[in-house]
Amino acid sequence: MSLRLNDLVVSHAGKVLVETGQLDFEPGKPVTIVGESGSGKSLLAHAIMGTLPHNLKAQGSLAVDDQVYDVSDQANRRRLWGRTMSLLPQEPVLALDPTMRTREQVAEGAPTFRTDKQGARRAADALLASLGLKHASAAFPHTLSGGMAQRVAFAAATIGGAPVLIADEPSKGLDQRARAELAELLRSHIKSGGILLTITHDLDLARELGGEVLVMKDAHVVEKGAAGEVLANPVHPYTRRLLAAEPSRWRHQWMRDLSEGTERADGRHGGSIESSGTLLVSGTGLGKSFGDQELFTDLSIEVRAGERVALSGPSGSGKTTLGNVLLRLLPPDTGTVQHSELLQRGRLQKLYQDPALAFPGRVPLADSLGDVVRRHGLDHARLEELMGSLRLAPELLHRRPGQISGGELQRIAIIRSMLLEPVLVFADEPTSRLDLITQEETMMCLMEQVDKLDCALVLVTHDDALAAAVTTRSIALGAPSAVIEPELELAAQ
Amino acid sequence: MGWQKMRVAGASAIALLMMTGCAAAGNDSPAAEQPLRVVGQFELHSLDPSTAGGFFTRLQVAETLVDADVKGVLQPGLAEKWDVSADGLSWGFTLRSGALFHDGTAVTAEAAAASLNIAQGKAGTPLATVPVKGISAVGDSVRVDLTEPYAPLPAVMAHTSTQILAPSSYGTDRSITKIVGSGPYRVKHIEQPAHIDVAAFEQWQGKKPAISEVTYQAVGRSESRALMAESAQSDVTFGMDPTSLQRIKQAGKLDIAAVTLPRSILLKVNAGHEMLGDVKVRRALSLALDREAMATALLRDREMAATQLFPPSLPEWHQDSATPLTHNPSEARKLLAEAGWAPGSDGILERNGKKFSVTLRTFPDRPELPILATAIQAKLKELGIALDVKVGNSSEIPAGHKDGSLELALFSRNYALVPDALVTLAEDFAPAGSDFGAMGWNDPALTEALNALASGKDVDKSAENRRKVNEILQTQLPVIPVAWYRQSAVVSPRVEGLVLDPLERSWRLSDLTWKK
Amino acid sequence: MVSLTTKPMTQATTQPGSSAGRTLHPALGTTARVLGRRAFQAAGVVVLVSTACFAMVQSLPGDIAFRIAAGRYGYDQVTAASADSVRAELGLDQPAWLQFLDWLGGLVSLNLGNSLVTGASVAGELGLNLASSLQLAAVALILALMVGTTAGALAAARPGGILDRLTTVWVSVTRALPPFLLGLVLILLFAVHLGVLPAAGHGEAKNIVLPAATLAVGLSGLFARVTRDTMAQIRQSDYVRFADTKGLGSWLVFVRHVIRNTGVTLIAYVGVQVLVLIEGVVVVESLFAWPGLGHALVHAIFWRDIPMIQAAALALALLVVAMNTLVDLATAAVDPRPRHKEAVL
Amino acid sequence: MTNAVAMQELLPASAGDSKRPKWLANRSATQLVSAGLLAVLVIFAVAGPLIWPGHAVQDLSRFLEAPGAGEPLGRDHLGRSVIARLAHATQLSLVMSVLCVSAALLFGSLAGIAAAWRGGWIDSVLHGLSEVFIALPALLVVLVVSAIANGDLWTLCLGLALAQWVEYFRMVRARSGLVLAGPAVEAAGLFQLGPVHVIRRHLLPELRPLLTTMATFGVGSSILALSTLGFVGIGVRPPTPELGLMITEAFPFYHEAPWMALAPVLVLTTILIGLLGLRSKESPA
Repeated sequence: MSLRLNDLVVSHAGKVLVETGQLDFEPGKPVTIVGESGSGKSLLAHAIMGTLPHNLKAQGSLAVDDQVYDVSDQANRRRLWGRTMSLLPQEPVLALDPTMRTREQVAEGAPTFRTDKQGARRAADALLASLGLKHASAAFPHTLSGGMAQRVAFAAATIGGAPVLIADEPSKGLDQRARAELAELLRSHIKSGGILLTITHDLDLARELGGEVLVMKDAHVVEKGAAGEVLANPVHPYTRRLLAAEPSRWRHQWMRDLSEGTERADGRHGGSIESSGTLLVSGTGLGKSFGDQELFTDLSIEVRAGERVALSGPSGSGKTTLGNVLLRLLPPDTGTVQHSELLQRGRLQKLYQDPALAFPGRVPLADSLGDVVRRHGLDHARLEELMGSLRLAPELLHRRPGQISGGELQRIAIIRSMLLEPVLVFADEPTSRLDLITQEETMMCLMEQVDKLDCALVLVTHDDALAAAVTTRSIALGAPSAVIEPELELAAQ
Repeated sequence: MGWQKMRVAGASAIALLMMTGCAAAGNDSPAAEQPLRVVGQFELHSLDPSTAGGFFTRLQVAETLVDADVKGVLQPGLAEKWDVSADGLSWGFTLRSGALFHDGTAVTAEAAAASLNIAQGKAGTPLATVPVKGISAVGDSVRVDLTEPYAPLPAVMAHTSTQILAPSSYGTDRSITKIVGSGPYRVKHIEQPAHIDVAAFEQWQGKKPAISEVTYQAVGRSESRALMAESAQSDVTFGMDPTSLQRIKQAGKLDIAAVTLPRSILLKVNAGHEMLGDVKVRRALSLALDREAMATALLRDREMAATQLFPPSLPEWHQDSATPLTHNPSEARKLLAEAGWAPGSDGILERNGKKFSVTLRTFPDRPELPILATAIQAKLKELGIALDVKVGNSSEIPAGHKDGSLELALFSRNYALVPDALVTLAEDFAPAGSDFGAMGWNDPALTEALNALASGKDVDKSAENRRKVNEILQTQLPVIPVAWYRQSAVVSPRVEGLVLDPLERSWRLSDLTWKK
Repeated sequence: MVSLTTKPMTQATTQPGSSAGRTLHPALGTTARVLGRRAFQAAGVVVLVSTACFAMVQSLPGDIAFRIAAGRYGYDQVTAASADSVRAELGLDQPAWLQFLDWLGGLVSLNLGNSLVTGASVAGELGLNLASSLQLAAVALILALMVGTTAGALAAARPGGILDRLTTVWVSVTRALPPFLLGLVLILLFAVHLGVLPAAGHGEAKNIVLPAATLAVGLSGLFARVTRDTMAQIRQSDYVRFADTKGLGSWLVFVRHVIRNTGVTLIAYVGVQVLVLIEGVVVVESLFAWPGLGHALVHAIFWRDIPMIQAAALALALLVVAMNTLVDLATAAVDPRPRHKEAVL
Repeated sequence: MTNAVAMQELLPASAGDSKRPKWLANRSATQLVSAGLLAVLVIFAVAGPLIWPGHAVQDLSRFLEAPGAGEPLGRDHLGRSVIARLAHATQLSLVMSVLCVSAALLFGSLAGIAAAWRGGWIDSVLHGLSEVFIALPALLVVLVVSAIANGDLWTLCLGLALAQWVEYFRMVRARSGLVLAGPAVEAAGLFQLGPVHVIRRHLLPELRPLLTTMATFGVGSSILALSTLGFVGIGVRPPTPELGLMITEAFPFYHEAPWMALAPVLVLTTILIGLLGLRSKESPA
């Protein structure tokens, strides 16, 4: 089984989006393409699969064993779907039909489905059981967690026995535990002699998969080589920049390095375990459950001025809920929360995971920010100054939230929260949807302001490296999310 | 490959749709044994003769003691002959021998008397207004004793509310549960309010009807009835509105039977009203009406323009010599000026500060009434009289008469509910007035003439009394006649021999035959 | 009109603490809850509607006794005498609340009383009206569904194609034509000129074709519109594209995924349209002389036949509750997701 | 893999070309045509009655006269000028439907926002009220009110508004509930921004497109409801002209005087098509 892609060019109205020379894929050797969104890596995968959007023009040819397919005609590879090539979807929870049980959705991918439905269902049950989902085969998608849905999607994509598996951003939105399981699955496909092409912006996943890595930027492959080589000491400057953007490698001025206890320019001694600042928020004996699912009980937390605390834990373990309880936006089932009066008059702020939802959707940003400025009688110059220091063009404010990129909008959210010189900022996974480089830039903007105002920060994240880089104290929440996973350990041996 | 499949599915769905369409068509050719389909506007709301709207006498299911021919002359019905005692206080109606009810039981005097006693107890029927002492059975004849002489009693005995039903028709509490009459047709199936099937009665004494089965279907809108007639879905269609009638006449595919009824469309005036009490004003209102134009444009029948209250179809009462009512707006304005009305700033007549603005009540059940009211409204506006037309329930008119709030009302009045018009006239123009008659007006000479006619004493002076009644009504105008009435029915060419009864008593379906 | 804002629930990646992997079909749990809630609502509706309806009828102008007499004796034979005898017989001069209590008492023993005009039992008369209305609504609905969904599906297959534009034109034309005009045109065409179908009346099977067609034309436009929009949206959804790449072939994908998900949206829509149909067919019923509920209600109000009005209003109200229950159950059966956005009626 | 993601990579948000004024920029051709149609009708409704004032003037001798020099649309069965009646009828129908829709919309939206915002007993009271109106057959409400109105225009208008307010209430309540529970309003709270800001920036911009769509439908269905009342015979009182009544009156003359029936039908259909066309593409059915 061999797969060769030669001279692929994908363009839209004359603008080239993807351009590659010759790419070879052999069984047993995974190929991973990394790069930021907009680099065209996703389009390359779709070009191979034949699922490009209609308004894009593609040239080049794809050789599958001895059969050569012209890439410009999307339909010719329809026959290969499921049998020779299969695509692991990006958002697994969305890619499962909400009204159909998981067993059915996996069984329909089986080659014998059309003729022998019962046989296909038995095969599906067996495959799901082998993935530790035996009890979930009759469940409906809305009851599955992110990780489980990913494994169901993997089962559905691979039951057809297609040797070539293309995974498009499989780890998006998964926490560390689920990502490790995913890497395990993809490696099992390689061990069984299949060809694997993975598209991701997650460098850790690329390292775990090994094999060959291609780095793409602005439609071209800027570097290619063995994973160990490219991801440890890269040659191309862009790759070096990309690696430097990983939180574990951050070296920023505002970082409080616990071990060194370095004197900082402004002379204040940072990093002591028990900061001496005044008590801002104290929660005692907090307990909250969601429906019949208990999130946390008898939890006591204190946040003092100038402190930087991380709330970490797997997805679904109640981090955001705890945050809302601490901000008194959500009443706890048990326990009480005290706020110091320093937090009055808007000096307690919150940053959201999806900034687009934090702004009124149909109103230009200038109006939203203007209202805050007018309400608190601030000096308009402060807004311009913040826009400058966060390197944002002023006319961005004339657009609506939906019309600017996620990274830029999050920075405007940061500006808005800094207008009132807050004493405590609660950031709920502010950068989990961003690419590495954009994440770094956004966190820099946030932390520079936090550092300047010496304001307290509570950061919710499931990325331990980010937590370690930014915060001094971390509170891990909840056992592994609910009861779903235990069987997995058994199956994995 | 999927796309073709979808097109196949779409095509099959549409084909299925077409099939249901034509399968429903089937063949529609009328086999000889098809029932005669009659369509009318009246709905059957109760089986009780007093409120059944004459359905069962029109369908010749039930008979009355006395019958009447198309000219209104009384004929023997269930009673062969009838006679009155010298003092006019007791009448005897001898029954036809051998008459049978549809349940096979014989028609006896006791059964007839029982039916009449029940009918006499019901309010709102002509029999209730007759001064009756008692009704009893004597041998094979029915005896009716009166408290005072009442000449038109036989005519009252021809009214549909006095139909004779078999004892088995009555339930325990004397209410009617089913209709068992003695006529040529018997009831096969009733589905209230809109569907009745009747079939020929096997043991009927007289000539067996040529058409053995009849179905009656009530259809509310006149346009729908017209369309049913045109699409040969009904053989005899009653209650045709003027315009559809004209369309069918021009098309020429269907026959039309018509007869002028003893019914007039009139304007009831509250003579006790401060503005309308003055006879000059009433004459002015009458002069303002352009009856020829209204009859031609709205009723599509020039001769229906009323010159007096009684139409030609009431020959005894209609006076050719009476001075006809004319259309003369200038004369009307002069009369109004004489009555003290002068046009105000907005063109509406005023008299010592009060504007001449009155309300006219009418109802939509007869489609031509609201249109005539709108025409009258425009004509009165030309004189400066502001007329507010209220189209509501017909009961607003008697309710307005009772509480005195009525000013003007437009409706049509049938003077031959009972074959002798005197009965209705005596009631309508009684001194105290009546719901559909005079209001706040009476004339001693008129009352005296009516009583003379009712007593039936000096028969030779009755023609003179009738002329006097007509002349008083024509000059005093307690009610202002607007138009007369011509009933029409559309008949399919498959049927022959339909003669319309001016008294609307019977549709005489037993005389009809299929065209050979 | 109806604006449907139900969108298939998009899942946030981190589903907060849902109890995963319940094997029991969720609909069984919801059925009991839905029935319970609806039964309670039905009881509430019975009381509320009858009180509101009685209050409204009492505030109608005109003397009730006279109106009923007009209904009984015929519109030009009604007299003050007959009105007084009716008032005495029916006890209409009792205070309103006493009459209402009598009616409620009767309702408890499931006796809807007799019609003041015809004297016949209201339940019997209403039964016929309700049956024929439901019959007409059902046939119209099936016709509209067949035509509407097929046209919608074909249009959605090629968004922007000729069929799609044709459907849009068909939708706006059918929505703009007043029903009584459409009815007249159909009668002229099929009954008068072609003589294929009866113009009006009730009784044989042929009579239902034209009135049902009149209703179905307007309705098919609506269904075509909804089907086209929903299907076009679903075709773009992730699970349909994933099903494609599993190698299912477009027909299997269409049958197994597209139709089922479109059904979820359509069911709620059909439920609403049935109600609009039953209430809105007054015009078609009067044009085709169809003894439906709307027609009966118009007469009942015209004659102030109180028990009939109360019973008809009650029947319609309970129909609303029944229809909502049916929609809830059907949606729960097809779509297992626990909390569905409230379909805005 | 999703199309949306792929597309997003390609086209960074464009600010819309600046050539055409903003409100014209994103209006499709059908919307412009419909707006044109409606404008013509509104002009006809305003100017018509002034040009042909005498809608009630009758000339029975010229009944059902064909369209000619003097009378562009001929005369009806009572010899009245059809064009005059049509102008007055269009004016009446438009004014009445717009009035009753705005009444329904105003009351429904205010109740909806109050219910969503205050919650608690206000919400349950208003919700209960809407349940009653949903349960009460709209047909009964309209029939009873028009029986009370006995042809009086304002009460008829009230009746139609009563039958329609529930739709607006339920939509506004549901949609404002979602917005008020959303993070944007939560953030505004943290900035101590008061209710005025929330309504002006969060609620109104979100509700406006939906309300306009429902309103255009509302006007269309009110005109149809009014004409249905006319057809069943309990509509406006003579001689007031109304589209539904004119169609009902012209009904029997469709053979003899087709123009008399065609004119009101054409106007009614144009209004409805115009209103339907105004609806922007992506809003609900």
